[in-house]
Amino acid sequence: MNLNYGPEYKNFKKEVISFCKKWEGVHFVDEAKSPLTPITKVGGKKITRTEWQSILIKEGYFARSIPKEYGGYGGESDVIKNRIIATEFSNHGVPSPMSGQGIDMLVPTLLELGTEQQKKQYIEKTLLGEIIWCQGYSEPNAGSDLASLQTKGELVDGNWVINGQKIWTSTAQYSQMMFCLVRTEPEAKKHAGISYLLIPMETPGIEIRPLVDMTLKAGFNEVFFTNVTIPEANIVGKRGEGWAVANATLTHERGSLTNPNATMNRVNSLINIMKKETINGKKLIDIPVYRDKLMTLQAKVMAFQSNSLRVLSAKLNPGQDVKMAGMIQKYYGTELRHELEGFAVDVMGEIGTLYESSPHLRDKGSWQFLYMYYLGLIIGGGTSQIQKNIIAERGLGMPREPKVQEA
Amino acid sequence: MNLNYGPEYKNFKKEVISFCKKWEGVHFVDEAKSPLTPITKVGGKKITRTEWQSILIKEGYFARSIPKEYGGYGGESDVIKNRIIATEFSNHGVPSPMSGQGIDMLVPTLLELGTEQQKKQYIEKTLLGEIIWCQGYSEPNAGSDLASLQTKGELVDGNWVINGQKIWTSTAQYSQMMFCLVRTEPEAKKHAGISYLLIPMETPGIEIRPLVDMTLKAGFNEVFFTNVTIPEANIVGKRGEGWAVANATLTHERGSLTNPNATMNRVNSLINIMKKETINGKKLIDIPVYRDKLMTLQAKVMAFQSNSLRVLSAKLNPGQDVKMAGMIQKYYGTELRHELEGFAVDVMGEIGTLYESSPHLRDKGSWQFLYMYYLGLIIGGGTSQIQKNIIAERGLGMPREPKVQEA
Amino acid sequence: MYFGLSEDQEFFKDNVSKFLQDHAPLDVIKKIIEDDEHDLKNNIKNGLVNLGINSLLIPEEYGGLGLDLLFATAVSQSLGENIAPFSFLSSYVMAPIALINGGNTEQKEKYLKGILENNYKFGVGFSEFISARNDFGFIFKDNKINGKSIFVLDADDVSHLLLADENGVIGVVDTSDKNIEIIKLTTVDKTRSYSEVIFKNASIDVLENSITDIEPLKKSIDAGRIILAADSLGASEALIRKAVAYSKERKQFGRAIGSFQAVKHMCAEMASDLEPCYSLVWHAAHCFDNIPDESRLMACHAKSHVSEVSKVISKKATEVHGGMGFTDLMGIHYWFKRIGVNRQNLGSPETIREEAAKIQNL
Amino acid sequence: MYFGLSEDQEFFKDNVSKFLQDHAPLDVIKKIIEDDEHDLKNNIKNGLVNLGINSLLIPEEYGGLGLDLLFATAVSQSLGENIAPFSFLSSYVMAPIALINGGNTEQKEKYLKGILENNYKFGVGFSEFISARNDFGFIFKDNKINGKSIFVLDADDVSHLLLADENGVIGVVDTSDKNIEIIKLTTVDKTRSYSEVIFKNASIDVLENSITDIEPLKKSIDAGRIILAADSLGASEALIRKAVAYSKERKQFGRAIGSFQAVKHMCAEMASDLEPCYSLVWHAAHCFDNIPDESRLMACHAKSHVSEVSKVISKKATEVHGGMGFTDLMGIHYWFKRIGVNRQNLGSPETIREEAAKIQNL
Repeated sequence: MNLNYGPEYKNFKKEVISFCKKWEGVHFVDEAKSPLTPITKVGGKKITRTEWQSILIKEGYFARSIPKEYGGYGGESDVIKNRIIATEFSNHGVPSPMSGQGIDMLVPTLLELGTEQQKKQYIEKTLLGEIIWCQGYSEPNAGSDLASLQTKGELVDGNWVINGQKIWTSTAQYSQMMFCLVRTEPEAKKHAGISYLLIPMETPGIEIRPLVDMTLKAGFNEVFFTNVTIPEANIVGKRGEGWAVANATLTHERGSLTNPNATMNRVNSLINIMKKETINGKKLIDIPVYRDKLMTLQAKVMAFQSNSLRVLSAKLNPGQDVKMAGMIQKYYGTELRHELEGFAVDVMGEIGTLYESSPHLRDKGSWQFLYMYYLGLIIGGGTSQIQKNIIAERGLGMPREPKVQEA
Repeated sequence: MNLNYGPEYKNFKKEVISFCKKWEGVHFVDEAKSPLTPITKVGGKKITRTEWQSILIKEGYFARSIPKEYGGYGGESDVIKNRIIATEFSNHGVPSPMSGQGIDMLVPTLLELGTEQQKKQYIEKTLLGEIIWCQGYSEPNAGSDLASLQTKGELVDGNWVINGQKIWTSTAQYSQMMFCLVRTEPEAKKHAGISYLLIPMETPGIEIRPLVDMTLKAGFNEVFFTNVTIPEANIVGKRGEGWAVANATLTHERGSLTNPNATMNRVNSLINIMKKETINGKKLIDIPVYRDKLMTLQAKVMAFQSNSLRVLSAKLNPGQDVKMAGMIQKYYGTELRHELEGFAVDVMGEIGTLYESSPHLRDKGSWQFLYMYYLGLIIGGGTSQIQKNIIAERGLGMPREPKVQEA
Repeated sequence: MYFGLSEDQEFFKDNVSKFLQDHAPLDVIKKIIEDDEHDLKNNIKNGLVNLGINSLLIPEEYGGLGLDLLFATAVSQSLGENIAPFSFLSSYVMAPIALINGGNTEQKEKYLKGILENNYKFGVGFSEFISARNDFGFIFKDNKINGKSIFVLDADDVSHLLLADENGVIGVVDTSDKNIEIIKLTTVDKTRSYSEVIFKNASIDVLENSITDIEPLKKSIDAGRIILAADSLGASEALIRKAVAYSKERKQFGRAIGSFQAVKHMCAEMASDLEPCYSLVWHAAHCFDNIPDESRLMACHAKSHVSEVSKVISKKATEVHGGMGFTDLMGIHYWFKRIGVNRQNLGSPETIREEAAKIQNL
Repeated sequence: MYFGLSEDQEFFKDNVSKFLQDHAPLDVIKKIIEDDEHDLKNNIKNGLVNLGINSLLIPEEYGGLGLDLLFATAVSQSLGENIAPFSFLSSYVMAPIALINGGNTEQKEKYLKGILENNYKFGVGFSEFISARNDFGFIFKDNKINGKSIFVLDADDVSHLLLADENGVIGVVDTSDKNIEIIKLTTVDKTRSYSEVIFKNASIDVLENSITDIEPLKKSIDAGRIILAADSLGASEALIRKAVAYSKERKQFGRAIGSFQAVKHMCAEMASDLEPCYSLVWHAAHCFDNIPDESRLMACHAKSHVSEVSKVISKKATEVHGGMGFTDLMGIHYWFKRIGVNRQNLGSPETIREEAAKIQNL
């Protein structure tokens, strides 16, 4: 066990800190194109988002391991450096590099399976924030069971003609492009017959309808396709192999939904509330039943933090087996966070139920919001039930569900 | 809503009380033949168990609805009278009528499906405690899935010849007879091909081996059959219809495993401990985390008591629909009791882990014992998982598990 | 001996349910909430009042139906089941009970008749008596009230407020008094209204019998808790019904999701947890009506236990609906949120369990 | 940066596991317990001592291996996994740490050497310092001890007892002293021993540095808690492995029960709950060894959290085994019981969480 990062990282950390100090207060001429990019401290230089992305790439603080020819830094991937960057940017209130489904999912996919033409055309612009992507996977009848999707793509005169509907498409309204799973071989069964297509969102025949969720805030959409026509070349991988193309990045998504350090920050915010507020003159923190539950949750979060350090360690030490530790993160993290936010609502009592622009909100109503939002995350991206199947079957090697006789 | 029993029951209650006063302290010459019959206060008359049963039947305090010709009282079943009898006998420490699988399961089965000869031969003796029965259903490979049982019965020269093994046979060592499920049609599938046989335990070829469980106390057995030969007539119902015969009484068994009033008595016993014992000079009852959990459990038990009053009510008011209220009792009651006994162990801390004849036992070590014993009951008689299947499928009308393709 | 709702109670409950299903289906409720449609809301209110819902608990001598709390409990189940955008708790349960037990002859005459004739509506501000948060609180002195109360229930568009000071004395404030300020709060549950009220020397009419006797206040709280428990009970019943129905319809992996054991067991757990709650809530109401000695503890346990059970059900039922459960399309969240706010009203589960222990001298 | 057990630690742990699998399989453990087979028990003890288990934490200057607590934690995982009938906690963890931090030069010389040379074994009685039950307690005065201690750990067949009074002063009692009475207790877990001890003016050797400094005692308790957490961690790991294996083998309704979603999900829940516990326990041990500021809180959370997780796992794993889980045949209950007793030792989860809050000045 060794939790020190080593001397070379000390220097790197110093560099990052001095960069952060230089750029403290930087903010943007243009609005963030995607709501997933949080705006931080204001007061310093005013530049465009794309300029910022470009500076970060030049310094190696973003897109480190992406080849120079595709607009990246062209270095080696380094999880510890990434961690240091994230921590120091956050400490200094300097805006993080953009994230989003284009950067997190589409770029790695193209690097692995895209044509040279696709890499050239999309990667750099995506990194610079000039192309925002949304993901077109789920459909009303294909949620947990993605293989059942029904949106059709027919090849007509050298173009794909797409008809159907997608759902749960976050950021669709801000995006220039969608990477999308479409059934192109209707006679093939299930996983076979699906292709991975790249669709410009300005193509005629696309309609975006916002989908209101229980928080009344977060932005999902339904996207409808009516004879949407795109060039044949807008396919990644071969026709009918879209399932494999998508799966490479699905794995990527599951880990990133929950951050244990952010969860511990919430514990600390809750402690602040509990130290200040009272019931019948008694501080909430001095009410033993609440204190006991708070400690129970703090211990769980600490275990989760340690678990993620172990997952990080395996990235640095190839051969370390942390399969299960990685596999449980989505299930464990979303359930824990939902429980924590819900407990905070309980502790605040009636005040905890206040919402939107009500007077007396605590922390902008984020407790009640996140209590619901994390229920959404428990469901989305592979429900807890699906996660448990995966943990049992792939993690513990338990038998798969036997095949069902066709009715 | 009306929780009064009505005036006729007031008189009945008076009668029962005066009977109890008369017989207070009665005790038995012979040891109870089955450990399921608890011995109570001692000091009054000394009679045999059979004499006591016979007195109770004569008064109508036992076997009320069983016809006189088969040794019963020959009256009408009356759940309220049964309740009054149970309550007053318990209040006065007068020994309850015997119970056990013969009385609770075999007698109703024979009354419904037995031949005249079988009724005459077995019912009265069973009621008088002259025949104790054990149940031969479960087998090592047929637990939740009773239809898979393998013990074989062949008809040879007008006799059933039985070979195989039963497990979880409580009271086998005290029993004169076993009612038993045996596969008599090996070529028939699953439920078909099973017969319900009555086997004298003294028949040569029967071996009983005690089965120690986690409590190291309760008495289960394995019973082995090697060419056990009994007359052809010892069958209830037709050959191959044993499944239906058994199922009539299986339903009967499930309800009776948990008694909410007994559970509330345990809550009260725990409160007594918590009022007396201390940690660092502070009474356990004054430790808010324990008090909160105690109240949580008390509320659950109260809900369970109310639920069982509702089930009782439906017996008196035909047409009242309490299907779900009845169906959940086994699952709800065993889980609740396990939780309660386990909480008591927690409250007592290290003292709660003491066992057997250790010094400093509280309530004879019953908390730790029952904490484990009720885990056994969660598993036995249809595990919680099986109960949930039943509640979902039969209670909520959810689809059955689809048929699996044969491998 | 009969344990359950009577035919009359079932009948009344069914009438309320039928009315709500006809006149207040989900899309109407959404319109009321999203577009602030007062006419639609008033239609519902008037329809329910026409069914006699306002006179349920008012004694016959004042012209009311003189029915008991079990009746009101049955009604509350239906209101929760249908997430009715209607203020039943304060005006038609807690206020009548406080007035019957705490008012003198004139006060009863005046206020009960007002409720009956549909001229008066009440908001209730007992939060500070039950568990005062931070600096909220107020003082009664010389028939004046000063201070502030948070979370006054149903205080939207009412003629009077009922307030309890820390000693359990109940005062009535007329909302036309210029010395009060009502600030609307927004909770996640928009089917009912909650307000903060600031009092600057406003006049109060103190309920005479509540000065020396805390029972009028306590009884009103007991009844309120049972009614809230019934509301969450009804809402949970609806959620289970919806989850089971959806699970039979929705297909994934070539089968109805309700045929998966994981989904079945979630539904079975919900049903098992909820089933004894019916009996507990009815039993509590029956004790309130007939067995006062057991009533307070039963009311506490009914409220806290149903709150815990409903919270779990509101999560599981949403999960069974998958992504659809999270959207506004099926509106599952209305039930989720109603249960969430009921849980905190008139005492959180932890607060109430502590009371339950004290009642038993533990 | 490397988070996990080192190769050396894994190697030592594997050696312990291999030894226990060879020499202390379940049937041997049953014999020791049921028939009180001292020889079999001593074989196990001697074998483990030969592996160096007694000298693990003793500094090199006293001739020990001078290894750190993370090493001992790895060993403890293996002992729990194999429900070893062996007293590791008191003699080889808590006593050395108390002595190293609390003893003066002669005391260290005497007792550490005694442990190393396998002449001394210690029982530990810190229950009264952590949470004194009822009238248990004792007083140190003029190098004499009077009173009684319940739940002295591993006090069977030892040369010395380590006791802490309410001020945190640690005293050593020689068990040959005629003024003490050791009364054996029976818990559900028969793989280790627990005793009540009565002192009537018995002599004590007070650890000199513990008179003015509470750290020696606290460090010993911290270490003990981490080791108990590791023991339950190992026991839980074994239970999950057994449940998964059984579920693949056992058939009901024509399928392996492990193919039923209900069983799969029970196993997945156990695995998900337990997995972060490895990291938490190792992290706690690492902090004990290297980051003292974070150590006490981590030790508390490791002990209480693993206790909670293990309790649930011990129930679910038994359930997955069905009736077989309830019998003595498969012996699942040995793990169930070991976890049950670990939970209460050196502070119940509730007690420890209260301590965790106090450490943070909450």
